[in-house]
Amino acid sequence: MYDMSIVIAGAAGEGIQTIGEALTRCFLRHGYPVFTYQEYESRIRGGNNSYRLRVTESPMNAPRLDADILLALNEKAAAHYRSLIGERGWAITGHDADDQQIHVPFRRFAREAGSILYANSVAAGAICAAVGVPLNLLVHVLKDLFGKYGDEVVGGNTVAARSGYEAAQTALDGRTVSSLPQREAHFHHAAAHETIPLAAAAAGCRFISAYPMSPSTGIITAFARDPELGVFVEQTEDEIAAINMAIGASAAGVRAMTATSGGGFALMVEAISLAGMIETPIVIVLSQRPGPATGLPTRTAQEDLLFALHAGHGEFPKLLLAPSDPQDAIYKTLRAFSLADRYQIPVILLTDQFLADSHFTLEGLVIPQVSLADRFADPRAIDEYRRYQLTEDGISPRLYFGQSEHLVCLDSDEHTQSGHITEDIADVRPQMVEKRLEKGRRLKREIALPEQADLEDAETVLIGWGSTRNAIREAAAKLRKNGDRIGRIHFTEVWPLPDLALPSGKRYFTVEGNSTGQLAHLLRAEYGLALAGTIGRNDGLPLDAATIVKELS
Amino acid sequence: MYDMSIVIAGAAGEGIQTIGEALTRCFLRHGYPVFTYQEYESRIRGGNNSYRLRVTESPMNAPRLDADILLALNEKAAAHYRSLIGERGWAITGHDADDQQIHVPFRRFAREAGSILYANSVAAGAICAAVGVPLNLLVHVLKDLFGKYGDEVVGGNTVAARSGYEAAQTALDGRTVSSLPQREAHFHHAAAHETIPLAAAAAGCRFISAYPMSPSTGIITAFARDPELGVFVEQTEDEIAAINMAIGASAAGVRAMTATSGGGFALMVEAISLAGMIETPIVIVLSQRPGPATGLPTRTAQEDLLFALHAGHGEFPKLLLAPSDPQDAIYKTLRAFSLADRYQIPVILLTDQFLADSHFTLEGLVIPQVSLADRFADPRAIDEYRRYQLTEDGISPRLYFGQSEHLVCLDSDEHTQSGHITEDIADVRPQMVEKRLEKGRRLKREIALPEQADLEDAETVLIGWGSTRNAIREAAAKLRKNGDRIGRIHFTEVWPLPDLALPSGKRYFTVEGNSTGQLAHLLRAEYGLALAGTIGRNDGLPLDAATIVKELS
Amino acid sequence: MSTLEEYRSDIENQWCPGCPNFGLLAALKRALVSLDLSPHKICLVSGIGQAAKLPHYLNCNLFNGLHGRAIPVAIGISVANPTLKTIVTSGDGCLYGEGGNHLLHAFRRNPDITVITHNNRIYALTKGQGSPTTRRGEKTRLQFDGVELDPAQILATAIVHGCTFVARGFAGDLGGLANLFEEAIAHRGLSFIDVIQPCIIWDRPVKWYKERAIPVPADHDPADRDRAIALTLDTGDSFAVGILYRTPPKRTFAASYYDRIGNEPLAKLPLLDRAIIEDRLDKMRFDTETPSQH
Amino acid sequence: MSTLEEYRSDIENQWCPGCPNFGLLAALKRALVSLDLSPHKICLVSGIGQAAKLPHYLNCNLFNGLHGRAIPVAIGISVANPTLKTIVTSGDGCLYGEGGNHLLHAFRRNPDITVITHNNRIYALTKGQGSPTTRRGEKTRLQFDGVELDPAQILATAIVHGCTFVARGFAGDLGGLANLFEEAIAHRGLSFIDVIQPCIIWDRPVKWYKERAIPVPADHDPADRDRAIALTLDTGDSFAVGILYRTPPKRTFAASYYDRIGNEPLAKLPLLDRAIIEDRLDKMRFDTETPSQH
Ligand SMILES: Cc1ncc(C[n+]2csc(CCOP(=O)(O)OP(=O)(O)O)c2C)c(N)n1
Ligand SMILES: Cc1ncc(C[n+]2csc(CCOP(=O)(O)OP(=O)(O)O)c2C)c(N)n1
Ligand code: SF4
Ligand code: SF4
Ligand SMILES: [Mg+2]
Ligand SMILES: [Mg+2]
Repeated sequence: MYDMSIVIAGAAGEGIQTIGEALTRCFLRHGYPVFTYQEYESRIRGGNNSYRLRVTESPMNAPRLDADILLALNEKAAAHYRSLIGERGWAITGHDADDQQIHVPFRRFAREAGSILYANSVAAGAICAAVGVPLNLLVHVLKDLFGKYGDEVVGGNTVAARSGYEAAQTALDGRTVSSLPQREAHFHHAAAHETIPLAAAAAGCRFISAYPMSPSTGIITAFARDPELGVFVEQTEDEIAAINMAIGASAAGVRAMTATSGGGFALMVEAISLAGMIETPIVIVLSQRPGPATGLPTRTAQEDLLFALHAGHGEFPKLLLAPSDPQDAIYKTLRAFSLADRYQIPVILLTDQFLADSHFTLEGLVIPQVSLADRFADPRAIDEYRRYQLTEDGISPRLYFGQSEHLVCLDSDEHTQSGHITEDIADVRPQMVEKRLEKGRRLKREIALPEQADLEDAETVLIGWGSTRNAIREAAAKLRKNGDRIGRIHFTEVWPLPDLALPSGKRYFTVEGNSTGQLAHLLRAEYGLALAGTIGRNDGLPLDAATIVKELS
Repeated sequence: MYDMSIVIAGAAGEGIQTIGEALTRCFLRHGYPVFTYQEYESRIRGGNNSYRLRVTESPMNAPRLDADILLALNEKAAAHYRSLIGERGWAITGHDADDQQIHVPFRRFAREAGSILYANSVAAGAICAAVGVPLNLLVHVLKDLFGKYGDEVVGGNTVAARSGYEAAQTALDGRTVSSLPQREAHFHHAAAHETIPLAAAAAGCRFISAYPMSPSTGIITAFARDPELGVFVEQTEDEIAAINMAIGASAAGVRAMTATSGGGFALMVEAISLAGMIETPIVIVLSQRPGPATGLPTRTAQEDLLFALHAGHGEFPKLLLAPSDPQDAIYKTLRAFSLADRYQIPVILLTDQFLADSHFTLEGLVIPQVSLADRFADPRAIDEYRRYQLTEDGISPRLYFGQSEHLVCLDSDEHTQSGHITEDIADVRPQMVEKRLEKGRRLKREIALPEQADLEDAETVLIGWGSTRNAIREAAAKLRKNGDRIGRIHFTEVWPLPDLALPSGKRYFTVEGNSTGQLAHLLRAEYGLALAGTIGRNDGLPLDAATIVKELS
Repeated sequence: MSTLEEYRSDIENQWCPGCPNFGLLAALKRALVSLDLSPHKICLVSGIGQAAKLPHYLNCNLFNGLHGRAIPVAIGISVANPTLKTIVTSGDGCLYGEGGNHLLHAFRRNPDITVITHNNRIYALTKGQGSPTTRRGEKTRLQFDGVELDPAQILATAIVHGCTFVARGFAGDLGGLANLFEEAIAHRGLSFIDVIQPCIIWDRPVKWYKERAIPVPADHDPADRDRAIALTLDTGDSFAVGILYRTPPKRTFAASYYDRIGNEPLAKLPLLDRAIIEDRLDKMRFDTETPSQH
Repeated sequence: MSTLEEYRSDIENQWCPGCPNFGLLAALKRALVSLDLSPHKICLVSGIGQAAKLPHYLNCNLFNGLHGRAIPVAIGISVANPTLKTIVTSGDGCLYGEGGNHLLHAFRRNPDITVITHNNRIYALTKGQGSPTTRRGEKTRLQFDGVELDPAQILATAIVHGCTFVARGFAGDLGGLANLFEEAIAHRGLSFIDVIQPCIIWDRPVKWYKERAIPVPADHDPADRDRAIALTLDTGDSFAVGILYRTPPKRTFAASYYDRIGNEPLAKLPLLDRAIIEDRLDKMRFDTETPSQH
């Protein structure tokens, strides 16, 4: 089966992203799914960054951390990433060549084509030659990408691409690393942090306030970049303002959200408790990165599950969703807004740098139609309005500020049904606690069962959550091929956990991007599940099938 | 067995505290242990507050929520608290009397004694008559309390007390509710939020920065009130500043702490992760109150166990201690500073409003001698200093800023052994993660086993944590007396949990001041313990033996 | 016609009898009635503290949120529903201490809200600690030997940030205060009023303040920044009461967004045109392409 | 004698080649050497951002903490060890955005620290969003149609809060900046320098700033508050560089504590006299008392 891993490595500012995007488009337009992942340092220029493409016959959408082809834009990158190609891969560099390297003088060819700025097209050309993508496809893509800068730029890039292509062909002596016939295909290609804003806008979100923080910044940026989405965007002075402002907007009736990462989320914790108390919906994207503290700001991790779950003082229901890919992120975003409204609770969408920056190839990408009906009570049907009216399911009729002549009173203190501060601990307090907790019980019944695959005959079951789904699926498939009886359970709705009977007599492992086994902790507490162990990762790279397979052997 | 519950009820500003303190001293000086608990509203004047005394033969140090005698300073209080006396108790009021009430015109007698301000002494006198405490003991105590205001005030209060005493005697027609012979005794009488500051000062703490928040404010106030304790006290602009300032001071070598409650703690969460990352000791008192959000600011709860446990993004060790009484609070405070230093971690001391405001009677109160030796490495023995040097136990030699010519580098990013920002994810990151987690594993081995009582023959085991110990103990004793086979386990070191084998075949219940069973969750996750249920409380009052017994029946 | 009666609330007031907070509340109600605003057209936002309980004591929409966080909440509300009059009433500790950063940046944003500080120079609800406006040297229930910091100068900070309505009020002067409130609420953009509200429990008596609350000099030109700053500065011994600084309203926060979407509460907007969503999805779509050979 | 060599760090610098941050770093080193301070006698404190990486690039004690939180950390350090020179270097986003409240209240406290803002008017490390000092109308990677807020006026805020040393520097003028740093570090109490540090990636070119960085007029009296405020105000088109406001040092933070305990780093203090502890425990003790009958 065709499975090509290309790693484009260079310093920040060298343009690996441009090369990566051009190549991605070439493959897609050639009819092949591409999964891309980016790994970069927390700086603006220099350092070791990589843009990784994985091209497969059918969409895999999971990372491979080794490389069949390494394109190194500078010597440091060549040295740093050399080990990825192992014994079988090829490196394309602008410098010295050895048996496993092809030498293409990017910069010289670029200058010859008119500007050093064209070096990336030389490199892209070289890769196309190596993997058997036709040059004219690359030329076409470059026109797409650079057309807006005028003919001269397009022309220069074209010349540059051609010289890179030809030089690589010569160096390869006619061989391509693997030749690739064009196929008919229609793909969508997107990252979760691109689909989440779109889904949010489709869900009627009109307000985002946030403070920049990797890897969440793409979400607020996507709204700001596209005013037609009609979302009011505000960069606040800090994360505390961000969430409180969004909660204010939500109280005034609009679907509102914020997005952040661990440190910023920490600052939002008090307001999450506020949302729980005043029963005001709010959607928070928590895009995880390795901690503690500043940690590795541009890398990925799944270290904040239990932190998010228990975020906020006092007891109140919340919903935690952890999408597995950009399409699932759409579903979860819609679900987040819908359940936040229905239960009048805070909802946390757990993503991570991997999901933020990885582009998946999907056969179709859909955003189901949304309805905003029933978000609020009908004020005309209400006589005396009480924001926290006691009901059987704990859910009170909701009105927003200014919706009608009915007054809406929200109070962070323990409050009466009318929303006024109370010290009535004999009756009101226990009723209100019970009201809030009852919403949580009802919510629990709405939660989807986790994905369960091959459990019947499984001896070993891999349990994951969120963004690791495809890597685990790939690992399980590989192991099954080897004859191992592997099953899979994958959670994308991680709290509350639904009632679930897990078959006994199997070896259960969680697979998580952390070191302490946070999902494992939760499964023990909630299901009394005895676990054989956790396969973790803590170096800031995404979990990949090879690592999982190795850990299980 | 003598067991007298006296509830003094009135509005904020009416002086129930003065009466309560005077009576407490009378009982102590008469040779009887007194446990006092205060319940009050979040306002400065008015409302329904109560000061409760429980006088017993030997120290019980647990609340009774009913009353043998209710002293109501106003009509509202009489109505509000009337149900506490049930069918057997007595009420003393300044208003109408019925069969269960004694009428003592506090205000009139006070005016007759020279000032309305003496009304509280009239009331205290009436209670002394009712419970058989000699008047001259009260007079003596009043002199103690008011001596600083001069003879006239003492005289007035004495006259007032006498008139209250005599009026009650007359009304009681010679009977006392229960007469009380004087005994020889030596007691200490203290609240945990009084012993914690003292223990902290004894432990070498020299720095507290905090922001006022009930029920934690008493801690910073105790330091400020007593400059001889030598602790630098700063009220900061917010809780974020409070903890960061204390961490800065700690990095500069001084034992430092902060204190707060749920909402303020929420704001400290990011810095807790910081302390975990930079491996700088810090002690945080988290004094719990009912949430979510502002909740019931002046009441008690145990709702923040899991929140505290998982506070902070990323993974790092922390220690959670939950003292059960003022003496235990001393031990735990010393332990907090000592283990924070040894493992270079954040330590959270979980108290609550109950513990903050309740005065316990203890037969002796000791603060063991502390040593500050070995807090730091010896700079002379160090050649090249690396703040995060890798060691077998994960603990690096610690120096502080300015201790010597060695430079100390602390970094919230992932860092090298020298404390410099790194992007080395292949080697350094996994080593540093492992280093931090190894400290947690070592720490776990230091944790004391929970108190375990009567487990051998127990059919039912009550498991509690923190401030509920004595209430559970009292409940267990009562049930045992009835022939129930009850055992007890009590945790005061709540994270990490020590290795522990719990006998099977018993019905385990947790008893907690919350609604969701947070300790239960933890015991399931950590010990795989199957629980029969949780006895919770969520109305802001402390757990008491009667409630526990009732819930178990 | 709006009436005082409409604003009457039957929630039990938890303030201390005689507290000047009552005067502030009365002045606010009077201003609202005088502006002919109905209760459902206003939203009061507060944090936590004695002052922050105010919204419960008049009949209105209210958001009694977290200590220190009234400002961002109010901004969110005012953006989401610009047809409401959004008014913040909270304490000096809440707005200048815990919430100081939000106020600073609110001056920059200029949202169309009114901010009223009950400045009692103390943390009253937590029983008497120094607040950011407590005078240096003043003894409190936490600063037993006297506060050792200089008071915050938030009025001056508002002025240097170009806030277009900056005033000081005195809770002991019901009529004057009602007038100030009325002008502030009518002003477009952020209007800011620091009200001297003596706390009769933890602070000096009202009388002490009454003697020192001096009207802004008649000749003061409210556009004179230097003079205005000088008038704001709290020397601790006399307080200029009135409008200290006022310039014509400037562009309010979110104006350009409303220019785009029209002047409706966001909750009333229909769902986004589905065609825009489909268009964006299409931009993520890639079909096989066989470029013509050349 | 302290030397530049002592301050050399072999940590790889992550800043962009050509960034004026290098000039700022060089000026700081020069000032430290000129003050004859040894590396172990200073402690650099920063938050998170490009600017905040500075402490790694010279040999010194350092605390590279959380985004926005350098100020309280520095205050804690300076109180705990007053023999250190504690210097904050961080970005405009860090100090004026996330950390705005701490700076505001630091002006009130007057701790003996120096605060240096690398003011590049942008969030550089997070790739080009507007910062509190970005000019209105400036387009950024988040404010695509231009920033719609007025810039924060922190220098003026410092002045109205009585900060005794307020200066503006320019990272393109190494000599001048080194002199400013030297004076600031030598000044007792909080000294505050906002350094114009153009970001050559996300902001305008250095040249644009160079043309607009104008020395403070020679006749400026640094004690003239009104004039100083006028000089701080960022019109967007020219920047007065130099000492804008300076008054004699005033009582520094924690001074009264040091008056009590002596001038030692707190870590060197012995344990509290045991007698005090025992005395306090005794005060909690109650023995039976039989009052004499009278
Ligand atoms: C995060 C947080 N910190 C602290 C508190 C405790 N707290 C409640 S009110 C208050 C002070 C209120 O002072 P101010 O705002 O001046 O109002 P006042 O009571 O004086 O009217 C504080 C510190 C809190 N509720 N939340
Ligand atoms: C709590 C928190 N929020 C957000 C971030 C992300 N963050 C890192 S640097 C930065 C901006 C830095 O801007 P500035 O302080 O001006 O420094 P510069 O990079 O411009 O030098 C932000 C928002 C963070 N690390 N922590
Ligand atoms: S405590 Fe002070 S501010 Fe609060 S209500 Fe009482 S008098 Fe007024
Ligand atoms: S991003 Fe800007 S501020 Fe940061 S190092 Fe590069 S040029 Fe300097
Ligand atoms: Mg106040
Ligand atoms: Mg900046």
